[in-house]
Amino acid sequence: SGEATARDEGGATTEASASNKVKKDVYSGEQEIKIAYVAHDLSTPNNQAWLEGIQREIAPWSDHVTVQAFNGESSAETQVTIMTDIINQQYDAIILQCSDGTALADSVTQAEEAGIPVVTLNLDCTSVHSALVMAVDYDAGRMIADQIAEEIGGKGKVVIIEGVQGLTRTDNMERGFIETVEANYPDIEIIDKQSASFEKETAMTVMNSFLQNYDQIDAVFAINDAMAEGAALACQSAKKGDIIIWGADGEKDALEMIESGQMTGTIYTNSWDQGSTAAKIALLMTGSEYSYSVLSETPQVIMEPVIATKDTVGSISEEDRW
Amino acid sequence: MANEIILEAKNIYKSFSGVPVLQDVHFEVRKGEVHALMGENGAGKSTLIKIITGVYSKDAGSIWWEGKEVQVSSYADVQKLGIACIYQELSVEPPLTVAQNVFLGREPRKFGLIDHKKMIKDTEALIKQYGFPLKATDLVSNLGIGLRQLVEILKGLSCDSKLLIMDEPTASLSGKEAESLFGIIEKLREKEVSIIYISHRLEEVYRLSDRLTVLRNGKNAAVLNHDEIEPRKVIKTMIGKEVDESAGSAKEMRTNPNEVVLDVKDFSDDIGRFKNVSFQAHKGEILGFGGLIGAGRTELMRAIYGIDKHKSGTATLNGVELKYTAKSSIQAGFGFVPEDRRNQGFIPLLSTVKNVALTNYDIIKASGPSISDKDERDMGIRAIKQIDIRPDNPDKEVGLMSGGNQQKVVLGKWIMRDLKVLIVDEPTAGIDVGAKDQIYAILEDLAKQGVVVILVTSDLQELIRVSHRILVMRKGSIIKEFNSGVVTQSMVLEAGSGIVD
Amino acid sequence: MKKLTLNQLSKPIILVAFFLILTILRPSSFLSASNLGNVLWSVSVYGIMVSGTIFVFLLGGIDLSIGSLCGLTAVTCVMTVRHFNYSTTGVLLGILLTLCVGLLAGLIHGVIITTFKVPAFLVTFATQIIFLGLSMIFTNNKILSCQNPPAFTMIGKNPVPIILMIIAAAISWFVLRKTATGRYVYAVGGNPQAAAISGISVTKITIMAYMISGFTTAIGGIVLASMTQQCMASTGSGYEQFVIMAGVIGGISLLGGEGTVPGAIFGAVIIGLLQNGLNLMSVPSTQHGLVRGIVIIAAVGFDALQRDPGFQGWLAKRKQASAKKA
Amino acid sequence: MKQQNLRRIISLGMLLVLVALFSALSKYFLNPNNLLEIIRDAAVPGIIGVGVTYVIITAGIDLSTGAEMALVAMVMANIYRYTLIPIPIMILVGILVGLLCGLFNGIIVARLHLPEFIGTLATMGIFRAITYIIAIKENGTITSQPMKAYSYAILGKGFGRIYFVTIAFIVVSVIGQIVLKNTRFGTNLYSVGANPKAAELSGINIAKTRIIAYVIVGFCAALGAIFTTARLQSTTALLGDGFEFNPIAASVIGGVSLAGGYGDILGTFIGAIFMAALENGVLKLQMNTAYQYVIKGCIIIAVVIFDAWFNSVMEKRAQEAAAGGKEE
Ligand SMILES: Nc1ncnc2c1ncn2[C@@H]1O[C@H](COP(=O)(O)OP(=O)(O)OP(=O)(O)O)[C@@H](O)[C@H]1O
Ligand SMILES: Nc1ncnc2c1ncn2[C@@H]1O[C@H](COP(=O)(O)OP(=O)(O)OP(=O)(O)O)[C@@H](O)[C@H]1O
Ligand SMILES: [Mg+2]
Ligand SMILES: [Mg+2]
Repeated sequence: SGEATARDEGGATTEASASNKVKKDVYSGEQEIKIAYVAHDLSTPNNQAWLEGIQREIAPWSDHVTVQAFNGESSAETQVTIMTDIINQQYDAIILQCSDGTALADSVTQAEEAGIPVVTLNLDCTSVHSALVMAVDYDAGRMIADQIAEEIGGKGKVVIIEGVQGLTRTDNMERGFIETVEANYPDIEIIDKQSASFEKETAMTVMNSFLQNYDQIDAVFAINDAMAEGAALACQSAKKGDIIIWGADGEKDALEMIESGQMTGTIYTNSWDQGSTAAKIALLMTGSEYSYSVLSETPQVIMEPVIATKDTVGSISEEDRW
Repeated sequence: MANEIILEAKNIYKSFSGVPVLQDVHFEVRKGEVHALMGENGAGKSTLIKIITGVYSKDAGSIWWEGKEVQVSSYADVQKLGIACIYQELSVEPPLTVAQNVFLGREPRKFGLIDHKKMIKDTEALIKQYGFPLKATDLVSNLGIGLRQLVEILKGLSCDSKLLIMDEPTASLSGKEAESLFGIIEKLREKEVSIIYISHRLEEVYRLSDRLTVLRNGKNAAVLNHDEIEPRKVIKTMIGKEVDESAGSAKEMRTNPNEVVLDVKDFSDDIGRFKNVSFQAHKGEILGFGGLIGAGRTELMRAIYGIDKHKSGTATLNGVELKYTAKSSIQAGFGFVPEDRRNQGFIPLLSTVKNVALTNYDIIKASGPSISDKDERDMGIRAIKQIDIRPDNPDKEVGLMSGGNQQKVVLGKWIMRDLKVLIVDEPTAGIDVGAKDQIYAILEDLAKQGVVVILVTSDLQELIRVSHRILVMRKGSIIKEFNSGVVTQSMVLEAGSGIVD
Repeated sequence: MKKLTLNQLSKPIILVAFFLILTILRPSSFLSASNLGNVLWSVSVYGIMVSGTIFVFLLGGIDLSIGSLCGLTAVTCVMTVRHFNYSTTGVLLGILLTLCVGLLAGLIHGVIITTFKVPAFLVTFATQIIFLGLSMIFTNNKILSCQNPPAFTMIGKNPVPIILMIIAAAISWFVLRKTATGRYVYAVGGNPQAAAISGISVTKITIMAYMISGFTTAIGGIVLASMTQQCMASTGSGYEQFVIMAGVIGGISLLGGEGTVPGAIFGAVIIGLLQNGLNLMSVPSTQHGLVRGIVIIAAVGFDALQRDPGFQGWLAKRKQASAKKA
Repeated sequence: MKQQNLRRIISLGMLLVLVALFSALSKYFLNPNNLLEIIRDAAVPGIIGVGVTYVIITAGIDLSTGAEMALVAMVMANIYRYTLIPIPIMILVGILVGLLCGLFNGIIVARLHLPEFIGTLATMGIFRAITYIIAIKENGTITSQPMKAYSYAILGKGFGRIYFVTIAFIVVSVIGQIVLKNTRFGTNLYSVGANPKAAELSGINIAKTRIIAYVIVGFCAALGAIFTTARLQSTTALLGDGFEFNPIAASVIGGVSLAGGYGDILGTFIGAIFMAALENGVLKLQMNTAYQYVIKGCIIIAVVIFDAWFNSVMEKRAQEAAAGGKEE
């Protein structure tokens, strides 16, 4: 709104024009390079896959390039504290997943000002920085909506199992899904949505009560694979195997369940690849003289998603499953 | 003496979950008199006091103060009227210092902040005035129960009130401290302060009180004037039967010729609360321990029994050295009644049955791991009968019972066992004369059966009346033994104070 | 002879009220057998865990580590099963090993707490972090799935978890209600000094309580792993809160000495019903906290008021007043 | 008194040992900038810890502080976004919300007699849910609300590395300690926690004391919310999620007994810094996060054990002195 902009004009975040960024020689092995990976929540498989992708990328130079992972514990406050510490420790590059893009904006700018390039991974931040590597989120939601519509013939009842609210990526995905359904498929009704906090066992409980409550459910969209798996298990034990179940992320287990027909589909992103890409860019930025100050907006690298269904899942090779 | 009535409680009714405790009770106090309130354990004395001081709400009745009816709903209200109370359950705050406790809720302030200097100075002045062995800056958590009682008394005295209520102030005090308290009471009487005095130590009551109200089963039994206060009559109105209360001023001591059962040699702890203590107890003997507060008797007994550690020395039972853990001592035939019943004696949330059964699951019948509820209950009921615990409801939470009955429960669990040695520390603190007599009878009975009874008590009358032989401790050592000839209270008192010929 | 007071009746009243409200609001779905089965199924892990952790609560202790221990034991179990190639022997060994891990964790808690006389809160707060770290090390932050053998997956399928909960609760009830050990637990919780004087080894009872807590947590971990046919580092996170909540709703005092197993199970079931009701009525998940909070305040407040002497006095006065009027 | 002081010195000593340990392990630990950052990290849990210490001294607990922070922040964010109310007034409203949250807790615990643990767990859910209801939404999804106005964001900064939040931490702690030790209210907290019956018999209004303690927590949580969101220059509905254990851990590490009656703000102050130093140091160990967790847990246990051992030695000394020095 107008007022908000008026207030923000005197913003404390001064867009610095200069950065004391120094070029480092990354590949010669003469200089130690330290990369920090600030995860959203390191104890999840997705984050681990990204970390492993990063590690794979730097493996050839592991004698002088190191990566240190930090756990953001799903909290912007924790991430901001960690960012301050990383800047103090003079890391050479940061790969970051912002739990809250606005909250981390200041920290990211500080890092860039200190000459540390920041590459965000999937979870972007609102201030300009070196690069963003992302899997599509809004579009992924849209694609899933189209898929489900096709499978149920453009007509029917759908439930959504949500994660924890307030996270950009999943919120966007859900928005993409809902807006597509509302705009394009008037005969599809989203009859209910409930959170299962990204957890499999909670998703089973939530799905069970959906099944109790509604005689007819044609499709389920769970915002991550763990919850989709939970929903699938619940449908199985309620002998309602014909319900269409979609997840998102493309975890190994989910892909297997798609192969065996327990789940219908998911949006697969190669998280290892994503991690490697982020690391590649981070190293590139470290080795270049460019600083973020020449950028007017954050450059983006978009990772194409793969729609994995029973038909296509075979094309995702075993070594690409994380 | 003015005859003006300062406090009057009229037609007071009170019941707890349907059980009537006070019925149509009437009670009045005149200005400047010491008015004793007497009655058996559970007669309702403390409840009446708590109603007068606004702690409990009354079911019916009215309270009049200086001629006007007053509504009191909290102790704070009562304080404003000029009433102070020393409750039976110690109401001190362990984490605070003596000074903080004494001035709790009334701290002197300067610029809105507590004036610690003044508070400590004033407390020191009070302590000095009354000659209590306390320091204003002592943390109460470091004080023994007797000293805590003194803190409580100090708190009551510091209020400058028109009416001072004392509910068993001397229960944990030794003769010396009790004496100084009596002196204080005399002085207050001269200053026209009225005092309600509750005690089960009859000689105190005879000595101090101007008038006396007796409660029996929650009803008024009698109000006696000074000249009517006569021991036999009081006891008879109180408990409905006659008890010989005069015994205990002097008695002939003797050494028991039986074999030695308990032999303690050179017992010391590492910080000097007791030092090189040696004594022997013979089969069937009641061995009394006298001394002032802080003499170390409690600590010695706890160490022998095995709750506290000792550093050197041995204790043997029939020639076998103890293992110094409570469990092994119990197995060897020990029983132990601690002095601090509220903190160490019983489990407040559990019923009489379960409290009594606690030490006795080795003798309660069981089928497999499952104990017999019936047997457990029978034991509880037996204890209730045997030592007359009231109310005789075996399921009543002990925490809700009257002080004296709680003490009976603590004693009860040991009496159910086969004992070789029973250590009792202040066994009758807060117990009424009738019940006291019963407890003495039980102790004597146990002794007759060959049990060694070790009696630690600050009640000199009790010490002399019950003991066969008396050891007096002072500063952690045994300073005097009375094993023959006639012993009087003053002889024990002198020995305890360090006057030994 | 025993008179039932309002106090004793408050729990059944709350339960019946719940049933009535949900039945009226969602007549078709709520009362169906499969829905009730699902409710019990979803609380069975809490029920199993609280059956053991109640020992710790009764002593006035607390065990914050049970959530992450549940995760660690789930990881232990799944890893063993996978190590033995999803064989039934692997399942047996896995269960055995997992129970040992639970007992060991409890032993460590108990020994540290009793030997050094340190607050249980801090010790279990620290081990909570340690157990999570260990789970992360063992799983390398990956999902370890385990969909075989049937001997394993069957543990999490209805009605096995419910039966396990009933067994755990029954054993726990028996120990606490019928054995001398149970009496000792209440005694130590009610007044440790008096218990010690009565010859009860406070140390032994305390260590035992934490071991039992670890043991049931391990069972909970196994069941949870089997229910979800997988485990990961974050498995079981936050369970400690639900277990404590179940206990306290069920009338356990965290100060020790007060509480019963049926009460705790009642608390777990209430949590399940509440969750179920919220889902059935499609209350948005962000507002579950609001409804849950209000219900807890109403239910526990009702229960607590029953025991409040001030309130009892007020009630008595009201009765008197109305008697006078009549 | 002396015993207490000595114990403080020992806890400070343990803090120094921790600092020495991390300094030896990482060259980035022992520099003034990092140490100042540590105090900054300690500040928010420390400020809230002041209130929480009061509550714990009364034998209570408050699990709703994280949710209180979120609610306070979200109310302010709404004012920020939809009105032209000046920042200082917005902050005052935020503090008022904190006070009201605390009052609500206090009433539930002290008047409705809910056990503290469950009562504040319930309000934690309630506050968080209200936060979600009033959360700023765009196209139906909750978004994070920027609060970048200079006059607000400045609160997240300071004079160089002497941050305002650090100053507030020290000021609140000093005032907190003075109130605890030198006012009737402070003494009342101890008496309510140690022996509520006795407190009542001394004419202390227990319910009032407890309610005020919870209100103070609400105030501290509001301060915490203000400084946190000023630093983040934004807020979300998830703010402070899981944060409630940090102030509790700080006080308990600092020697406040969960059973009530013992402890003070100085201890909490040291405890908060200790926890912050631990978090900060472990991050610098260049090891896998999982191992960091294990090490963090082990250090806490080691410190707690040492503290308990030392305390028992001191207690024995005190008893010895009492036994040796007693007269009559
Ligand atoms: N809070 C309570 N709840 C239930 N019953 C109570 C409560 N307080 C006292 N009683 C009962 O009221 C009766 C009177 O108790 P009270 O403490 O007034 O006796 P007392 O005359 O002071 O006895 P004692 O000499 O042993 O102290 C007892 O039977 C006791 O069990
Ligand atoms: N005058 C005093 N000054 C300081 N501490 C004291 C004093 N008197 C007693 N104490 C404390 O109390 C402890 C022993 O007191 P306690 O009352 O238990 O002894 P006791 O001989 O068992 O007396 P009694 O059983 O008659 O109360 C001492 O070790 C000491 O710590
Ligand atoms: Mg009494
Ligand atoms: Mg003694």
